[in-house]
Amino acid sequence: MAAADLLLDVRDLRVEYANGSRAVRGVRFEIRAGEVVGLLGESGCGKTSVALAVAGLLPRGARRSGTVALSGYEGRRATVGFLFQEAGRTFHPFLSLGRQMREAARVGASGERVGRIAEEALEAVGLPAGEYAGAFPHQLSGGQLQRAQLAQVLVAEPAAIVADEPTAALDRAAEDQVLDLIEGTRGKAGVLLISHEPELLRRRAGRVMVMYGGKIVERGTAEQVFDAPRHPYTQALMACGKAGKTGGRVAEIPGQPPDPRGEQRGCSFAPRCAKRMAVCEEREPAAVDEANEVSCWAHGE
Amino acid sequence: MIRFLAGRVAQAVLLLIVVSAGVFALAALAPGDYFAALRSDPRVDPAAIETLRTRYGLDRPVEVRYGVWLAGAVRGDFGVSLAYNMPVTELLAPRVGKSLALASAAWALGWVSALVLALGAALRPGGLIDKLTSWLVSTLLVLPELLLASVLVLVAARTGILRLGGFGLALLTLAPGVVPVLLRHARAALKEAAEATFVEAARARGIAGRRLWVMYIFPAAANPLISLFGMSFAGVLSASLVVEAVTGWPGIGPLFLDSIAGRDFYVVTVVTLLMAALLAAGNLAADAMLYALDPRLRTPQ
Amino acid sequence: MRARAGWKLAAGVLAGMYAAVLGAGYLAPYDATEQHREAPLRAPAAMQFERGRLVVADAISGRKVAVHWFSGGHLFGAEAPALYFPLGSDEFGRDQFSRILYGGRISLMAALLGAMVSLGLGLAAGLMSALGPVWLDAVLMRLGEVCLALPWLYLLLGVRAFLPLDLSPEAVFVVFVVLAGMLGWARPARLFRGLGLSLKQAGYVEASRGFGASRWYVARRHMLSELRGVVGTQGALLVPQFLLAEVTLSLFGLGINEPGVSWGTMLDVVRQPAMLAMNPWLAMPVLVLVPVFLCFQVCADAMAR
Amino acid sequence: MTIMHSRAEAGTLCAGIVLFGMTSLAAGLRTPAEEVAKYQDLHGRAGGSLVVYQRAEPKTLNPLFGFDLSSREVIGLLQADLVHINRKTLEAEPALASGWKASEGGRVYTLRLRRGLHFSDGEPFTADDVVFSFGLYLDEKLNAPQRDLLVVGGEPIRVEAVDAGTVRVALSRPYAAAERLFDSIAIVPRHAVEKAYREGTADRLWPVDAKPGSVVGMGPYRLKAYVPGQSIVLERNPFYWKVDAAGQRLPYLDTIEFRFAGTEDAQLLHFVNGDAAMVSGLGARNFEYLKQEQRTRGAQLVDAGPGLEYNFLFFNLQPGAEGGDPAFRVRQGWFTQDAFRRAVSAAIDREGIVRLVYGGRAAAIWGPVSPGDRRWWDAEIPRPARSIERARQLLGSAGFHWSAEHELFDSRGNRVEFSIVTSSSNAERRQTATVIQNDLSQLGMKVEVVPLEFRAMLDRVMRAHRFDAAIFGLASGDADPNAGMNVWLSSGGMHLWNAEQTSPATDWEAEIDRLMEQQMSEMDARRRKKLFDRAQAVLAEHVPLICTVSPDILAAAKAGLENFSPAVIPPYTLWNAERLYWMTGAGEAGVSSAR
Repeated sequence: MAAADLLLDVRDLRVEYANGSRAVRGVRFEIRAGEVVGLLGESGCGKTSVALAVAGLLPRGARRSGTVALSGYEGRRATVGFLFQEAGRTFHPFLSLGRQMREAARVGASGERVGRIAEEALEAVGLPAGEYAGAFPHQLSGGQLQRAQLAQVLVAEPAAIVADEPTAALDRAAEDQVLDLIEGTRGKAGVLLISHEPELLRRRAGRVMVMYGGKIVERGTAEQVFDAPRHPYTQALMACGKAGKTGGRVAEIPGQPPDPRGEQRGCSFAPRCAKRMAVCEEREPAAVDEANEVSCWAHGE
Repeated sequence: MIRFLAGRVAQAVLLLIVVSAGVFALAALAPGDYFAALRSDPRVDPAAIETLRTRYGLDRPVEVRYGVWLAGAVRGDFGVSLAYNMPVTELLAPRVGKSLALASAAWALGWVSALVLALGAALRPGGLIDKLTSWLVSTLLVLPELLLASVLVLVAARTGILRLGGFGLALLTLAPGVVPVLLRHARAALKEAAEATFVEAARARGIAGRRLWVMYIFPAAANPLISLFGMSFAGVLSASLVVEAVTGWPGIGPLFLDSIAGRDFYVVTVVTLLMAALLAAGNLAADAMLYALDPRLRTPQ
Repeated sequence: MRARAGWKLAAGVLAGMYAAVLGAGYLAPYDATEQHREAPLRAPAAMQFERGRLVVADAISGRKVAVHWFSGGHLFGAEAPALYFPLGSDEFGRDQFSRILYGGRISLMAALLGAMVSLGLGLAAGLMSALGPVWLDAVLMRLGEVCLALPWLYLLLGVRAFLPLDLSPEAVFVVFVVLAGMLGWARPARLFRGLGLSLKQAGYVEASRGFGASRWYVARRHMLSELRGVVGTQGALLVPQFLLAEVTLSLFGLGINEPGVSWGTMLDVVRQPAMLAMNPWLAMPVLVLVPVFLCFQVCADAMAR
Repeated sequence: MTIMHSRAEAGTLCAGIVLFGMTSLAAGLRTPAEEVAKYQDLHGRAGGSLVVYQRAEPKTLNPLFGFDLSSREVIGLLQADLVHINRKTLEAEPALASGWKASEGGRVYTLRLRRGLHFSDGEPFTADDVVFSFGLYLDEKLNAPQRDLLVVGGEPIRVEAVDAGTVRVALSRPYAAAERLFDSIAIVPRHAVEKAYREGTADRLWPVDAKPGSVVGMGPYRLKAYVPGQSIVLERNPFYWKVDAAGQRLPYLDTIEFRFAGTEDAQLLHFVNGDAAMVSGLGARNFEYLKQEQRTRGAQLVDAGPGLEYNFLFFNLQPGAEGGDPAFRVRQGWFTQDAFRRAVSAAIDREGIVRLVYGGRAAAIWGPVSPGDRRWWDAEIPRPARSIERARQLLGSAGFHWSAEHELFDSRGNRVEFSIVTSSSNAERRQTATVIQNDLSQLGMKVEVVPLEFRAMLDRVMRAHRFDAAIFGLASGDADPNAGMNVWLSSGGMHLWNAEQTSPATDWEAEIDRLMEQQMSEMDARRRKKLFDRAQAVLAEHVPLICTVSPDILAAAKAGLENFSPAVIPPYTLWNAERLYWMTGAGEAGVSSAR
């Protein structure tokens, strides 16, 4: 791969919260220009912590270690844009949309350009400023809000966009609209698309990473991961998905996800794993990295 | 807006009627009446006391008394103080000003110091001001108000720095009870606002510093504080009634407590109505302010 | 980390306090109502160690007597007819230390009870008001305003008049605390209403309606954690308030009656500056009250976090 | 009878009449002869002011309707009466009437008014004003609380003017010491009051915020200013009708300022602080504190001895009380037994109450007449020391018995338990209850003390009669048996233990009724005393009132305030306000001197 393509290089990322919860336990991945990388996992697996850490938005008291390097992009400002799950909560309830767009545009711009940038951004996501600049957040639908949030992100011309379940609260039509917009407006920015829905990632992501217990357990192209899952967790996930179309809830996998505060010995999925072996409970399998696409003892046999 | 206000004013009038009826009912419940005190004078025959009660209509059923009073109140005649033998309004007028002066001073002092300290604490969480205010709140909340008042009164008497019955002493006794409650809420509101998702989002978009505080955090913190603002004046006033009695400030406080003990119930009724009216006015003002501040209340979905 | 240690310490102190007042029968050298009319208003006994034994001044004669331990069904005490008042005696020659222990039974229970009643009612009313229909909100909030405005002293005086006279002091007091708690719902209700509204706006509740159970679970957890904060804060404000309420109640003859004893009635002395100035040790309950308030506050703060 | 003497105060009101034919005193007046009262040995200094802190704010300046202590204290300085009871000697002495005579066996009193006197607005004072004033007090429609005092033997007294300087008062029956009835009946100016009276607004007359000039009286002071909630300032009445030995017109002090403190403790602090020139009605603890306090060293601290207030415990003997509740009837069964009440009386540690509650500043009593009432106190009444032993014997002989746990039961096996109500606002009475509760528990009785708010208690005890026992204190405004008739007579409304009986419930109550009726008509003072002594003895024998203590009257004033001489009935300290004066160099300005 060409070094110039590399936008975001994340190595040995670890996040520990003030309450002792170790949400991320050593994750490495990279995102290249123009690429959509999916991050799949059930709630509590640490995928949001990865997103926050990458965007530099971890709450006070959280400790991050490892490196997040952003490089090789020649935009106006090299930043990571963040799309929150609940778009409604990212807007100040008392201020009009146009006002908030201008506030965002004011960062890095001044004078007349502020208004223009704000308007263009709104136009770009299909919310004409003439109609929507005066609207208040509560007057917009969920899809419109998410598009408006995208406009807020686009104003800064980010190098990469982290989208944390951006469509979880939307219906299918709005979901497609928003995801199409992200695709259409991002330019060369890389996208880290986080979701708990395998179907969504299959349609939208080029490469996919599967996360469990604070670690990435499998990665590969979307076809690879979804059509021929190698890790037992991914396999179980796919099985549930086919059975009931429940959107990737894994309640059907017997057992409980690991306690993020606990010490971990052996493979974290071992207690729930159908292919569990003696070694699984003794030692951790090799991590997912450049050489290794699956973190499992059973893999490769 | 007009309809909203008109509705609330109607509610307030209804509130006052209910409160006045409540006072009459409670007065009927409390045993003994104004003339009961005469019973401890061996030279006054109980029969004479009964005649006095009849003369002042105390022997009539409470609902009749209430009807008569309400009819008078509509015409601006709020009854006569049994003890002072003069119209209640005339009796209260010179004292109300003094109470309002004391309560307003303590209230203003409370709000200003609460807001300043809370801001200091919120700007630098965990910093010196934060720690100091947290200690101040704890200490003031923990000190029994009565003890504080007694100590202050005793100090005033012994040193002569503060005059008994003077404004300074009354204010110093009242304010310590007012400040910590407001400070606590102001701190909490600012903290909560500073941690809101849209503030986090604004920060993620690169908005920082004074703009973030002025545009995003203050208006958001104002929301809960405005509700408190509306309630707080009536609260301070009712606390000041007791403080006035302890420190000898010649407001309505000593008169009110005297009237309760003396069953001078027209005085009690009018003072109570005054408090209720202030409370309603405060809440109404708060609602109006919220209405102006929060577009969700005034614009359609 | 420091805060957590503080919380444990505070909880420990409170637990110790509750244990001490429950064990008053053993820990206190005298009964709370036992009068020693020959030794009123004695200052705390001077004590010293002599040959490894604790020796104190007899409250009557002033002569030195040895303190006995683990005898006569009490932890310690002086051998009759000598009297040992570790924290002095009141105007009837009753032992302050014993009275503080016995008095805590009522005070500690009443404060918690009162705070719980008004918090519970406030929570119910506040959330109903926030999440229920608009008319209910208006009714509850105006009702709250009525409650805040009415002179409840009248009601309390009235209720006292209707209660039978031969009710035990403790029973009367509990009635009043519960009543005071019931009257105190309006203020917390407003705060809980505000909280309810913000939660509603936050969309948790909305989300929980439209989506799967796990969402509902998340919403509930989120709501509970925010509620816990406000409940904790309110509790920290209300418990001291109710501890002191009995002083105010006793001002109007609604406090706990003789022969009952509570910290509030003991603290009545702060209203008599002359008495306090001449016999400063009578303010001793304050030395107990302040740390109790602090501990309650630390605990509530910890809950709020 | 009109001669009085007291060593405690400088200045004795001169006997008889002093004609004072000078016009020079009150410029502009052309009164030929002003019949002033003269204190032959009073030599004071005019000028200065006095600041007094009252516990509560006066409610009204209307003498007909002001009956709270604060109002009466102020009204007492604004108004004067025909005959005045000297608060120190407790004897009646001439006031606006320079003398009086009883005739027709005590049915008719003729009073001679001082001539040439003027009201505080300069208008002359005549018999017409006297008749008018009594007309007000006796008007059934106005129904002033004091009206009752002027109804003797069921009929109101009749007052008529014989001439401009004489009034005659007729009573429906012989009444001993009827002149005492005129005490505190203010003689108000007809010219200033009549209009309001005719318009039916006499009860609204002279509220506290009345215009200074509109309040007119014959007292030593007149209204100068009123600040709501803060103060009432009185200035000397230039027309006052008393003079000192040098002919100097009284009062001495230019102004008296009343301020309001709210509580006794605040009063005390104001005195310690130097704001207040005097303080009265002190509790024993506060008095002790003043003695210790460095800053009040040199002040005049006076223990005037026991006042007329008597405190007592009594049981509810009213038939049918508590709605005939069977449990109450069982308790009343004990209460009605003489032995039970005597046992309770024997068990009460009166000396303990005096010592613990009143710091020694009270007198133990066994009957309702306090030793402070020197004239009527009966030294012969038995005063047995406290004896739990005797109490047990009394109970034992009445069929009561004790369980193994020393709990008391009656002969039918009912546990003896009852409640005592008392006023919560009176700390001393509450503490007394605590002592009694402990005393009675030593007899095996289970007693709950229930302090009730003052008016609630009065209502419960005196109107509803729903109580077992109560601790009360009564203080008559006058040291005369007639003032307590409502208490003593079985038909009286204040016959606390069993009020308003149609016929006496017991033989001994019948006997008390007879003795009290007799003494009321007895014009011979010695025979009257004997009759009242007998009544006291009967009461002490059957103890319907288990009397405990009479508290001392305690007061203090700054050094340099001359003639400060607290009395045992209210107003304790201002009763001789016209004679108070500051010594040279002492608190001239009254307030600022202390610091």
